[in-house]
Amino acid sequence: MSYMPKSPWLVHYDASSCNGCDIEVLACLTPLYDVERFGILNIGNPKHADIFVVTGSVNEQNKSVIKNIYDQMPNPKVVVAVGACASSGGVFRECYNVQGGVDNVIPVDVYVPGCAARPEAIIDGVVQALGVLEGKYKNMVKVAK
Amino acid sequence: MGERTIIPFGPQHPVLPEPLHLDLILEDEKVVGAVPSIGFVHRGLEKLVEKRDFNEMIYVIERICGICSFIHSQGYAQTIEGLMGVEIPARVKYLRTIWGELSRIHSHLLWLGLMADAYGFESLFMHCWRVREKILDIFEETTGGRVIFSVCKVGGLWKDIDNETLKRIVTVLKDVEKETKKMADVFTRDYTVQKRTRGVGVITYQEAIDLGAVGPTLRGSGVVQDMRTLGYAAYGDLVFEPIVEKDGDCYARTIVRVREISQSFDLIYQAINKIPDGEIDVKVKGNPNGEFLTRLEQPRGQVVYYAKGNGTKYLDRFRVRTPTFANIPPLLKMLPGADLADVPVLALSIDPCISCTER
Amino acid sequence: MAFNVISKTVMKSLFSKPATAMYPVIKNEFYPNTRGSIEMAHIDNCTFCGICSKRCPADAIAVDRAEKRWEIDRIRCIACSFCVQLCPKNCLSAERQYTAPMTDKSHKLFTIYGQVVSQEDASQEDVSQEDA
Amino acid sequence: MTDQTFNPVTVEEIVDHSFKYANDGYRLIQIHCTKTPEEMFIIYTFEKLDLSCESIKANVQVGDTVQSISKIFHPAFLYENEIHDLYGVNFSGMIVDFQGTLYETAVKQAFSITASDKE
Amino acid sequence: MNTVLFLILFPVIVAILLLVLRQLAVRKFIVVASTIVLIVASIFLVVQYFNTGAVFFEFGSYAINLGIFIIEVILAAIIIFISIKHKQFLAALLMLIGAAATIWFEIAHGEEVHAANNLFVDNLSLIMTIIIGVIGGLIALFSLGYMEDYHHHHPNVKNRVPFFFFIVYVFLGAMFGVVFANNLMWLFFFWEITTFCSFFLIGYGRDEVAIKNAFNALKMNLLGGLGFSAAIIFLFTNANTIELNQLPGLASAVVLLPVALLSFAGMTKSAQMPFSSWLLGAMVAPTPVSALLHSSTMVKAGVYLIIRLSPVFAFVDGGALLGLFVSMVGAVTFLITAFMAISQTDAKRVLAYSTISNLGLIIVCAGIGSYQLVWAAIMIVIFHAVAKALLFLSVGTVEHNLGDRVIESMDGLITKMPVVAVGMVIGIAGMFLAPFGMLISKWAALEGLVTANPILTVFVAFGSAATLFFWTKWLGKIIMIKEKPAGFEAKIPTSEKFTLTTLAILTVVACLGFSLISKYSLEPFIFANYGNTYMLSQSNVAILVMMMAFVIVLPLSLLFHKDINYRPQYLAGTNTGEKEKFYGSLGLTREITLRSFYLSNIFGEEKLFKLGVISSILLIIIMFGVGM
Amino acid sequence: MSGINVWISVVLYIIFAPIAGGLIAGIDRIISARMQGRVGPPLLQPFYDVFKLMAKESIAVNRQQKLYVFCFLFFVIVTGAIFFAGGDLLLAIFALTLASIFLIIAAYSTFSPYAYIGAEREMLQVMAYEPMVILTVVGMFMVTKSFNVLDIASYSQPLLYTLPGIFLGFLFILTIKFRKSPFDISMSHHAHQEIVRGVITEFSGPELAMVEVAHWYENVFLLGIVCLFFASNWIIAIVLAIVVYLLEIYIDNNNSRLKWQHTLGSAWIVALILGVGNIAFLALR
Repeated sequence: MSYMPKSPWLVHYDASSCNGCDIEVLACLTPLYDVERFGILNIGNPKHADIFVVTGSVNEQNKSVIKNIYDQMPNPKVVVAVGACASSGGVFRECYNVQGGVDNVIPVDVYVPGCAARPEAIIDGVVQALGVLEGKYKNMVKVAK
Repeated sequence: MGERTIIPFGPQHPVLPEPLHLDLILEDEKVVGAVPSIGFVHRGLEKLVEKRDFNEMIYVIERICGICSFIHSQGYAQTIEGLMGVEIPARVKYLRTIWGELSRIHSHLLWLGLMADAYGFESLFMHCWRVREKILDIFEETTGGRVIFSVCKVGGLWKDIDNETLKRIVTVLKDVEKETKKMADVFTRDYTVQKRTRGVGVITYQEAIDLGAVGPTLRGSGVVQDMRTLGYAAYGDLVFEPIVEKDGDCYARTIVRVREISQSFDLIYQAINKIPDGEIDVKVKGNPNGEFLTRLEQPRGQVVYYAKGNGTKYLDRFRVRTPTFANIPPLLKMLPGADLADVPVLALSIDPCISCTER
Repeated sequence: MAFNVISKTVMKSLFSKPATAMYPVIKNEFYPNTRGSIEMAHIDNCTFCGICSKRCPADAIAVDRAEKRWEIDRIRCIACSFCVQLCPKNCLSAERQYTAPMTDKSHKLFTIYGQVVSQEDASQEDVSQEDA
Repeated sequence: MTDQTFNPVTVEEIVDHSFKYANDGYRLIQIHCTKTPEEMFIIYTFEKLDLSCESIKANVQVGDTVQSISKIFHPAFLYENEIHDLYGVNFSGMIVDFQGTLYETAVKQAFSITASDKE
Repeated sequence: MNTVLFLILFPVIVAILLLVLRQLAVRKFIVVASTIVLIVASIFLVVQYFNTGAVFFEFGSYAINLGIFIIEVILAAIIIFISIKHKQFLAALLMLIGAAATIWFEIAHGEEVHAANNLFVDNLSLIMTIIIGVIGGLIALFSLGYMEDYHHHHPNVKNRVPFFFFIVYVFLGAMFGVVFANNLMWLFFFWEITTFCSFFLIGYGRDEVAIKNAFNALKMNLLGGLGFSAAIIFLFTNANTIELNQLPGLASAVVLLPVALLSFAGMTKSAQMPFSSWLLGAMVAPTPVSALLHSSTMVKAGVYLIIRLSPVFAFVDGGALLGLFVSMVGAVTFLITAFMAISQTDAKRVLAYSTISNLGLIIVCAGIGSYQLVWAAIMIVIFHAVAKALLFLSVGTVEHNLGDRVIESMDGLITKMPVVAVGMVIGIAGMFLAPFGMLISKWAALEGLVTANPILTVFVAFGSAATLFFWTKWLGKIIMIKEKPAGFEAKIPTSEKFTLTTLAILTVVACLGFSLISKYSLEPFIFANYGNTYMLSQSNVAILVMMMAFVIVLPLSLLFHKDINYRPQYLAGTNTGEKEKFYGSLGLTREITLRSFYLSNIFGEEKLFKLGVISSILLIIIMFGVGM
Repeated sequence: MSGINVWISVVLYIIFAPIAGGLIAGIDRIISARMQGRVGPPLLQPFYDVFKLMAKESIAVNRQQKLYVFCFLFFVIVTGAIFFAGGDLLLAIFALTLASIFLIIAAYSTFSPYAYIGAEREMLQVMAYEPMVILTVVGMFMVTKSFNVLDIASYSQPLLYTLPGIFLGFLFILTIKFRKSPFDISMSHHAHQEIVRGVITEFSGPELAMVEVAHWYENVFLLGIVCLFFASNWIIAIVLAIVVYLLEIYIDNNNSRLKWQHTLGSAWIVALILGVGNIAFLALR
């Protein structure tokens, strides 16, 4: 077993979210949910992060930002789309400036539904992402060999 | 070359949970210029009124912002009710007030936490958010959602809070109030906190008015203005005074919010004492027609709603002028001359809600 | 002006039990009001009138009258409970449990013949969770 | 309440009215546009510190140039830039001109009267 | 003895040749040849005398003294004439007083004055010889290419290159004279010549600023010169000696005042605090001048003199107190100029301030005069000379390629001009980093100061912190990896390239070989003069050399380990995809630009300068008080 | 100490310092979490982090930065090795300065705005604590008449009695060195900072692991200096180090982050009053 799933560091980006999911992501860090129990840190810098947590849907202006952040993360990396907006565009899907879920720009590994997604759901989602991360790591090692 | 440092501050930045971008032009660590750019959250949801009828629209409107979600739905409902001339039951008004004030407490506590985080006070941040969770519990118990309530509708409410629960809420709140006092103490008295907030980002009385500041940003500069004094919802029946601080710096704005939290507790107690029994909704007939403007007080300040109906179930136009939008000019005024380390503190001192601003 | 004002709170926290809810070791109790995933509780009552589908703010529900099919896009659903409140037959319900995260975008399908998971590649976990 | 009065004015008069409001101790609380399928209006709302509030309303067309009031009311520049980006109404003499980059949208001037509206 | 004479006279002959033969090719040949000759002669001298201890030469006659006197009077007349022409009456007055004193002394006592030994050589002289010969020679070589470029870049400055070289070589001769003279009259003569040389060189550009600064330098140095001649007159009238080596043996009543006066002269020459402005002003001169006069050699004359006086501070009754105040002036200068260097953007001003600062530290050490501190002082002289010359010359080269010498423009120098940049990195590292030379000296200085006077360590502690700040800041600018602008091609003349490389190698060699320098040259000298010597602990030397080796070897690893995935800088997600660019507000695409911290509201010149001037003037007054 | 013993202690240091440093970091994180009302990570979390970072892809802005980061780690180890081998304390301090310079240069070389500001701030920090560090060594020398760690450690009387001012001053700058609030201006262990991650913004994967490990070494070295103040009884010395570290955690959780002006100003004032005061007292005694 690798240490990948034991120390997942997050980078969170708010892509046109309504703040509902954002504050729930932040709430995960705070005493009641305290994800640091699993070694999860909100590291804030893509270059240090393993898991990219996106809330909110993609629009014209933040498309390139999401792409940049994703590109700057070192492999192996996993994307978790938190909330209905990030997963599919949610209630704003039909707004003229919304281009749907994050999967239009970068590959998404785990979708966390809900509006706003509950902290429990986010924790579940990240835990699921850890499995994906481990898989990707094994793959990376295999390719390297 | 290299005459000045130019830093892209945001949109992805750990200290700003929201995507606000500033081109900061620095000399040493002094900000000599700040050029903002927004639009990272612009969804164009006001345009959705053409696709969603006025009843469904409330679910979109309350997702303008996840922090003051309830007040947005309240404002929307109030605007449409005003447009259609619907008189809502008294109990609805009181319940909206209670939820509104709870939202304010939740929002201010959240803000206090973020503010503490902005100047690197990790433990204060954690404790503020720990206290806040209890308010969220009340929300979940009464509305079913932690941050987005989906409880308001045009013409009333979906859910009632029975009087038993209301009493229980009071006891919980008394507890929260005590905890909040401890936090408030840190914000008002702690040396390092004061070092970071006192004299930072001063907006004078006149500047606050001229730059169009609203809410705690305005009241922190000594201007008495609180939309709740208009007496919408149940505020006409409740006793309160707008909270004003004179200094106009980040400290004053913090104190305004700290004191508003205790004011909100008081308002909730008053409302729970006075709440009448009765229906929680009225039947809404017909379709909106004409135009209507509503002003409300959000945790962040004055919010202006405007609706224009055309006699169909689809509105012509719904428009929200959110408090952060009005507070951006004061923010731009504060930034030059501050230190880079002050930038997040200043940005937070107006309690920015970018998703409100850009809709 | 004072130093270490928060000291008391901090020291108290240090020596008392943390506020953490220990999720997922201890599952949370949700309130009766909690709006979780929208489920078709009584498919037998459903007349497939389509009100829920038409009024859904997020367009998450699809109803097929002919095939007697009620389908919800979990990922789009904003759990506002508007459909639950509108349903003339009261056959929809908001569960107290939120929808579980997923690695693909699986719909959930209900037909008069019982509930089925629609998409071919729906993960095994989802099925097992539904069973449980 | 005076909240709901929307005094009709012409585009040219906007600046004069703004001056008047400024001298009467009003401050600007919002500018926005609204439209019906045929017409567009620009609405300015002013408010006093005693919370009394008045609005003026002028008829505009896409591509019209309106004189900016940002020199009278500083915060007006944000609203004006917003309207420029979303409605395609031009403003002259804004103190800060974002040149149409305040919102970078997929559809330009999405709120203005479009071809489909006219049909 | 012949070598000594040769070293003094040869440059003068070359100087005259260069003035007469004005063809470029001839000049090139003469300069190259004379550099080689100088270096060889210096080394030869070292080989000749490094094991002999101090050797004194009687050499001299009344005719020579008279000759010196006549030259002095002529020079004084020229200076007075120029001063009056430029309406600089204060300078003229100072010169007049100085000349009058000299003439009076010559007439009144001229025949009685007799020095047993006019010249001498010891290990300190040898070290100075090497510095002057090798570094001075290299700087002359550097000037060949540089001065051509200089006139290319400054078309409105009249081309007076032959005159420039004339002065440079006269100056070298005078410097040799300073370090070999035992007769204070002779020393004073050479001393004054260096003053005049610097005056002419600073004024080389002949524009308003240059002339003003030249006169500023002249005035301050003449003031110091007055102190010098007063010291000579006092010494002769009271103790009947004018020999440097006899000073420590004199009674405290007669020696303290002249020593205070001589220290004062040394301070003006070394641009210590109240006089620091002349060195800053001197930065208008062409870069080799800055390097030669104002960092490596001439200003060293001042500290050289004070080091020579240090036995007086150490052994004469009451000398310790006098020395303490001399040290205090140095300490204040060290601290305040190090602070002021933080707020400077101009590379040469930073170098100038750092020079003054280091000289201050030398004076701190020399003023206390314990064997350990003198060891440290001389070590600083050595390392400082090499590294600073390297830095000054590099800045000159960079200036010609980038168009200015502002530190901010040196962003990514390592990608633009790798060779020069590496040289500068070595120079900067040499100035303050751990395994390099300066730090060893600072270490010894600290150790010595703790035992001598712990309060002075406070100055060193704070001053070093400031030093660290401004050097690292600059180092960072040079070392950052930035895209090379399209079409940028560095042009470095061969003579410059050669000089820079040699100096860089010298710096490294000096750092690697510091224990050898200490063992074979310094320790005998210190032992001879102080009866005790400072030795580095062998294990520490081993560790230092090891660290040094790693610092040199580790960068070689860059040649390996090539499989790296490059990602652009973190720019909060606004990267455009192009390198070093991001989407800014208002729809603009911006480039990353970075500016260092200068903290001018804390360390600004205007704030600190006054403080420094006032405190140092007070200290100097007290110093004279102690001397009397 | 004979030659072989020196080498043994160096090897022991190189092996056990990171283990101790990692454990200290783990305990730090747990206690901090508890102070914030949270449960906090497992004790071994810092090790998990480092092992994970080692396994990550190695990305960089340029090649040189890796070299500088390695030099940082290397010279931090050298610092500790000199110290625990009983070598010259002043030399150790200079080696540590060299190491910090390498970290700063690494940040500079990336040409990234955030790392750059971080580097400048780190330099300000170095400038802030350097005088006090030197004064600490000077004070130790004044009492024990030696710069040698071994001699200082074997001094008969605890240094704390004669150097109380220096000790307090050193505690003060330890807050800067441990990167704790209120002085974590250049790089905070907490993620939310206006300059993102400051100096280490551009390092990732194995490089970041190196920085992390270097910090462990550094912390052990610094605590080693704390121990020197009570070296005559090593049990008390270790207890002292633990108390000092707990105190730093406590301070970290009780203060907000101050600005560089305050950092520089307060550190220098402390050095001037406590450090210089103590030295002056010793000198006059």
